[in-house]
Amino acid sequence: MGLSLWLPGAPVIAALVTLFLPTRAAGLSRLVAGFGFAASLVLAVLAWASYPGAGYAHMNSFSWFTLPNVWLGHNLTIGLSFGVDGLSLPLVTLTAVIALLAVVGVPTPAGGARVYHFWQSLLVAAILGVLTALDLFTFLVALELALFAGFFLIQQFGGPRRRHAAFKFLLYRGFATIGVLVAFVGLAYGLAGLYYQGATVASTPKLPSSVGSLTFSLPTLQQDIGHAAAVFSGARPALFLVLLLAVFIEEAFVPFHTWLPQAHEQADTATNMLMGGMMTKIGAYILLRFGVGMLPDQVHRFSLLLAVFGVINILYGAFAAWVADGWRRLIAFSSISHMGLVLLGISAMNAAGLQGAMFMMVSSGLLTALLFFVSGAMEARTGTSQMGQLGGLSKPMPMLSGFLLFAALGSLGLPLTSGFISELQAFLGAFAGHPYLSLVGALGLVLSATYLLYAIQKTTFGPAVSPAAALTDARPVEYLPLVVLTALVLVVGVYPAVIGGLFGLSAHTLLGIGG
Amino acid sequence: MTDWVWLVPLLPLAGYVFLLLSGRRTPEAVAAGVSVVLTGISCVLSLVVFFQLGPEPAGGQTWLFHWLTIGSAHVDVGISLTHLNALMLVVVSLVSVLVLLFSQGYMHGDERFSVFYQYLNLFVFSMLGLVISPNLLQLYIFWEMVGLCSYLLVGFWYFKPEAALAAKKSFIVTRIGDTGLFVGMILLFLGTGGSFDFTAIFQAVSAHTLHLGWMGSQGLTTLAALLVFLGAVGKSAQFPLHVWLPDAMEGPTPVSALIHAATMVAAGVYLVARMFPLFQASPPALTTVAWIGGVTALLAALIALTQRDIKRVIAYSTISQLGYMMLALGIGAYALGVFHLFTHAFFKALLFLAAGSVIHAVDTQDLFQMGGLGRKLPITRWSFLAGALALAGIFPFSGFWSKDDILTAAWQRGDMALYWLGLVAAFCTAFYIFRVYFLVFTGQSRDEERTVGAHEGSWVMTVPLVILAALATLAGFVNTPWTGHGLERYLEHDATASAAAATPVQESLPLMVFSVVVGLLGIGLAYLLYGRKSDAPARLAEKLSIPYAISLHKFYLDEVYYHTVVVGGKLVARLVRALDRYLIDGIIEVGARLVGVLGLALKYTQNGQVQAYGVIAAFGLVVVIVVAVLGVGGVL
Amino acid sequence: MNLHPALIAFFIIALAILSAAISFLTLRKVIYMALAIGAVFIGCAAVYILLGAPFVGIAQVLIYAGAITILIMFAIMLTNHEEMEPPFRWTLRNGASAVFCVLLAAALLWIIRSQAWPAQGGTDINRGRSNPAAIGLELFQHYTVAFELVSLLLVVALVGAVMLAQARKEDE
Amino acid sequence: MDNPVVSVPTGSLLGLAAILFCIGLYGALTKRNLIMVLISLELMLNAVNINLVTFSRLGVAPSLDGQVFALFVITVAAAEIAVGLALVLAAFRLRKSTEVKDLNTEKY
Repeated sequence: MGLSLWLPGAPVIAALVTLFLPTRAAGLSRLVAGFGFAASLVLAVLAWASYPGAGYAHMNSFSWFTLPNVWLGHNLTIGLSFGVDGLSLPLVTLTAVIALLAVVGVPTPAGGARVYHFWQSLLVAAILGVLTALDLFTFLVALELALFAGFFLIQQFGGPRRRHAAFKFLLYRGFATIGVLVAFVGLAYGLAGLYYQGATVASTPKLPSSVGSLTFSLPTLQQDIGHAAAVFSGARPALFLVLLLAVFIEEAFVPFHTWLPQAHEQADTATNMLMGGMMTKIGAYILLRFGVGMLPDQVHRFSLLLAVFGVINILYGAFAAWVADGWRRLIAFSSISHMGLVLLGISAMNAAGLQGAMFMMVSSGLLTALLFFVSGAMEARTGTSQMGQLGGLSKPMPMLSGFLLFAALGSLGLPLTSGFISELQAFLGAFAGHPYLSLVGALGLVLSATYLLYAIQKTTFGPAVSPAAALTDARPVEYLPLVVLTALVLVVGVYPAVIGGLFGLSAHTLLGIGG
Repeated sequence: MTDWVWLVPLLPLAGYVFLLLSGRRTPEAVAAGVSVVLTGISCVLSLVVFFQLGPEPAGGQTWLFHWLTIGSAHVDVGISLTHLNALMLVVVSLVSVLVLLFSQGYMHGDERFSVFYQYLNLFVFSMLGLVISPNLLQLYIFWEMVGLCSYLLVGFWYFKPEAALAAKKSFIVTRIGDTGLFVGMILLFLGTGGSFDFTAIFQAVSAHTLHLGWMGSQGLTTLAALLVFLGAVGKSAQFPLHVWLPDAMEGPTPVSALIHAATMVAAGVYLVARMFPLFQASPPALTTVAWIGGVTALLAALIALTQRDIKRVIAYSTISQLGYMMLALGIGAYALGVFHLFTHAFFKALLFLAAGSVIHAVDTQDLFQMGGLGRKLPITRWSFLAGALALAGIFPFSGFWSKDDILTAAWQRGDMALYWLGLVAAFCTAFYIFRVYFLVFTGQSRDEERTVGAHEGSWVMTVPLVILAALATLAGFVNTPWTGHGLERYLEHDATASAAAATPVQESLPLMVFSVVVGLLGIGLAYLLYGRKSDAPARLAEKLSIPYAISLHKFYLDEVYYHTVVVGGKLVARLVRALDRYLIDGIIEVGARLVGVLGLALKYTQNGQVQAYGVIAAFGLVVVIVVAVLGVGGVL
Repeated sequence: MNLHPALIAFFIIALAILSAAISFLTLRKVIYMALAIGAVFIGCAAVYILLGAPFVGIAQVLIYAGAITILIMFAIMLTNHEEMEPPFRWTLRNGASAVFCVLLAAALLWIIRSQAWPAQGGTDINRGRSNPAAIGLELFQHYTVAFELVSLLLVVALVGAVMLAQARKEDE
Repeated sequence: MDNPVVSVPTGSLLGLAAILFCIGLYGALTKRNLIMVLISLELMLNAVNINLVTFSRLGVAPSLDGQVFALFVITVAAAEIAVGLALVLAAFRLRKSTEVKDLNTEKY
């Protein structure tokens, strides 16, 4: 009996408990949510510590019902199953960390603490569910849950234009979910159909008997697809492109990105941390898990497309961030820029590139969360995140400014932060695959320095704009997220082998299936 | 003792951590004391290491630790000790400890005093870490750390808008070069089949096994060398990326001293020296290095002629001198480039600290508000004079030996164009530095209010000046014909550089005399124009108004860059924003509106009459049944 | 085809049902319509009995012809019992409904005609018991849960109907 | 009761049910009085019941299930008509009308 179920399970329980709390006790729901996230974190650490080193571990499976004779005589069992592997473990831990820090460090927005923490817990549970799902059905359920939890968080607790942003979020990501669904069902049915074909047409190669039953189970599908690489070729490009489209929307890649800056502009700080920290990494996770993991030949085939879009995203995000007038928008676009590099790294389809992409997911998650936290704290004090109205904040709040600078430096890829090691590996991979495109992409290094330092200079440097008397530096409780996130960024940057081992293994596993 | 070399960078790091933890309320004496003592120990250690390494013929030692596995390649970090590294350790730690001492007086009373020391310690640590890196990746890591520290220190007075701008500019401009180095590093890694190690890279280069799928050995070598050199150009403020360095003068003066003498800008020259076998393998790259160096030397010297800010003059002199070093490396005179780096570190630190002492006394940086300070600041005056003579290349000061060797090498190799570039630059150098000297220390005060209360700082400020003055005067003797070209020999032991140092320069007396005469001519001209009270400079400026304006406005490079790169970049960014807002989001919004309009239209079918809905449902039922009956799908 | 008495009876009953149903459609006074529908219910009961399902037939008489018809009458009396259905007019909806219903009937009848149905039901579905006894056993052995649920449903409907029909204070 | 062979053809029974169903449907779609609409629904339910009872005797696999289902349908229909008429009464009290077209609160 594994513990993976309880990774998303603990926040779900917390969410249910918040429903039964008395309305008056506002602080209580925060406590409950915090406990839920803390439990997930503890479990994640336990799972990591006892991870055997390869393959899926700590698995749970529950079958719910079986649909008999769905298609070509196959039965389909629907159920939930959870598990972790080297790719998901660091991401799971990161999610739990960010969630815990967000609930501890950020004040609950007005409008009903109970409802807020209910949706927040569900969002975290959904993200954890996506990361731990070992079954396409589970995966989709979690993805949908994340969609709705995010929608309600933005729609009820966001800024003045929250409805618009929330519906955009819902529609875009809703389409992405449909794409994922189509691709998944196509994969599962395609393999099952292959079995049928193999059984009836003598000319097709004989497949192992385990191959081709209609199943949604991820490990089985991965195994099957390895055997079936040569046969099931007709539908593969179409499936991959559908999946890719979903990933692009999910990941807010240009030109499907406009929902992200708007959502970030409207959402509250804690939601921004979760959304920027982990939710926008789900797309890359899908691409790694299902694109590279199941359709590696298609990733090879569309490698150039991925690389081109990666470079476009790096540059587009950087340029858009340069002229962003507020921190929220800037961080959103810098995250898009980061994810462009992830795409570029994946497109190379070599160990370094994949490893770099994984590192970048973690790094971008940490740094985006930190940036949102600091800029959110500043916004709470000054009342604005528009750079034109800020200035000289180093004087009244040196600590917050210092952390903002640190986060910016990490984000622009300064060595000894996680940003650098991610960029390095991603580019190492990318240059091996697409040297000329990567050269263009490397311009992003200069641009990221430009827009981040420009923003820093406008915000914290220079003479003070707003009256300093009312502005206070970080409160004690706010140091926890600041210090923990900073420490994690440094740990990954200074000694990357802490996650490098697992990620390296995952990269090799993914490539092993491909090759 | 060489086993203890890892302590050299770690001691300043310990200082940094200590100050970080003790907070900004740390007493000044504690902050400065701890830093000076720790770096002092580092300095002593590096001296010991330097001398212990001397007699060993083979290249030094390396200690490695596993850091990360990328793909199938293992990346290590560690410490590598070569003769070049040992020399750099000495230079860096020696200058640093003096600057740290000097800062205690200069920064006295600043409310972020301990933060300043914190950054300085980090700066020293980064530079020391850089010079003992065993591989390109570690070098790059510290390289960027150095850049970060310079950003923090140049922007130390962040509340001044100019300082904030200068800090940003320094980071971004060097970042352009860094990106080149980054790409070069990646290409070398891929080309060698997965190693950042200097030795592995040099082996691959010399064996012509450096290759990528899309590029052969020779092409890749040149490309990588040029990209690496781009990094050096950014860091060492070579043309065309030199524009950040003068602006970096907005930082506190000790920082300028540190940046210009020992840490930041020296990194670029060190990088080219460290990667010298790579450059040697590619003649086009070497030629590029030489010419960039020569052009920079002259260009910066010409700009320095007319600047009004004392620190900017010295800053341009740094750029010019760095140009000499690059020139030396470019013509293959590896040891001479390093030699000039060595001497320059001392006399440039001296000039900056002396300038700092002057600024500290009169609280202005404008040359034309000073004057006659020689009597009030005697120690500063004489030490500045020593530095100026060294810079001007007057026998027997240190600068003479190193600069003259470079010019001689250029002459003897037949690079006449480079020789003349260097010589003209030398003339300008002598002129502009003595223009500063005469304007500051001789004649009458031009602004009595400022200069009347001027006095020397405390011993912490004067002692470093005296020590550096001695070094600036004598440091050249480590590599003279009489001392048997000691430094060249020392560096010859380096396995990596032995080929480079194989052809020592033969000093020729006529050339020596000629260059000294040129230097003296420059000094004489400066005396004629500025040494006496006259209106000659103004008349001359009027007569040569166009060249004067070009020099004063730094060849308009800042303006050119601003109107091309910055404005162009912003234009693209605005374009992206417009694209984002009107095209991409516009299409989406229009699509959403269309759906909305369609919904509005369909709304009118909802007339609230249940039976109307029923009719439609009945129609659907009939259709379904008819379809089923007709056998489509074979349900019935 | 020999005319079995049961067959004759069926045709008479069917004729009665259909004519009652048609008159339900054509009559204009609501109270007459309610009476017509009572006739349809009784006719259906007769069909059930003819088919050897006396229990269902009796239940039909009791519940439909008895309770429901009376209930409907009450409802009519409590509302606009004077109301008349307006004369038939060829509105779009009426026309479309008529066309679709005729089409549907035609389609269904065509399907029914085109199938070969099992001719005779010879099996003893009551398994030797009387029909009410057999149904009782079936209900309490096989369909216990459903039965209980239906009883629950009835209670809920009862309470709900009372609640809904109750005159509210603010209405008065 | 023993099992006399049913001599009524299945098709006739089904035809009766089909016609009854269509009459009910037509009534439900065109009657203006709410109560009459409810009655039309009952007609349709009765048509279904005839089918159920028919197939319980004359189906491919005859069994009592059809009759039991018919009973359930009758029961549910009773519940439905009770609630439905209560609703009609409530609506009448509010609107002073039992016409279907007046209950258009869901109009756009």
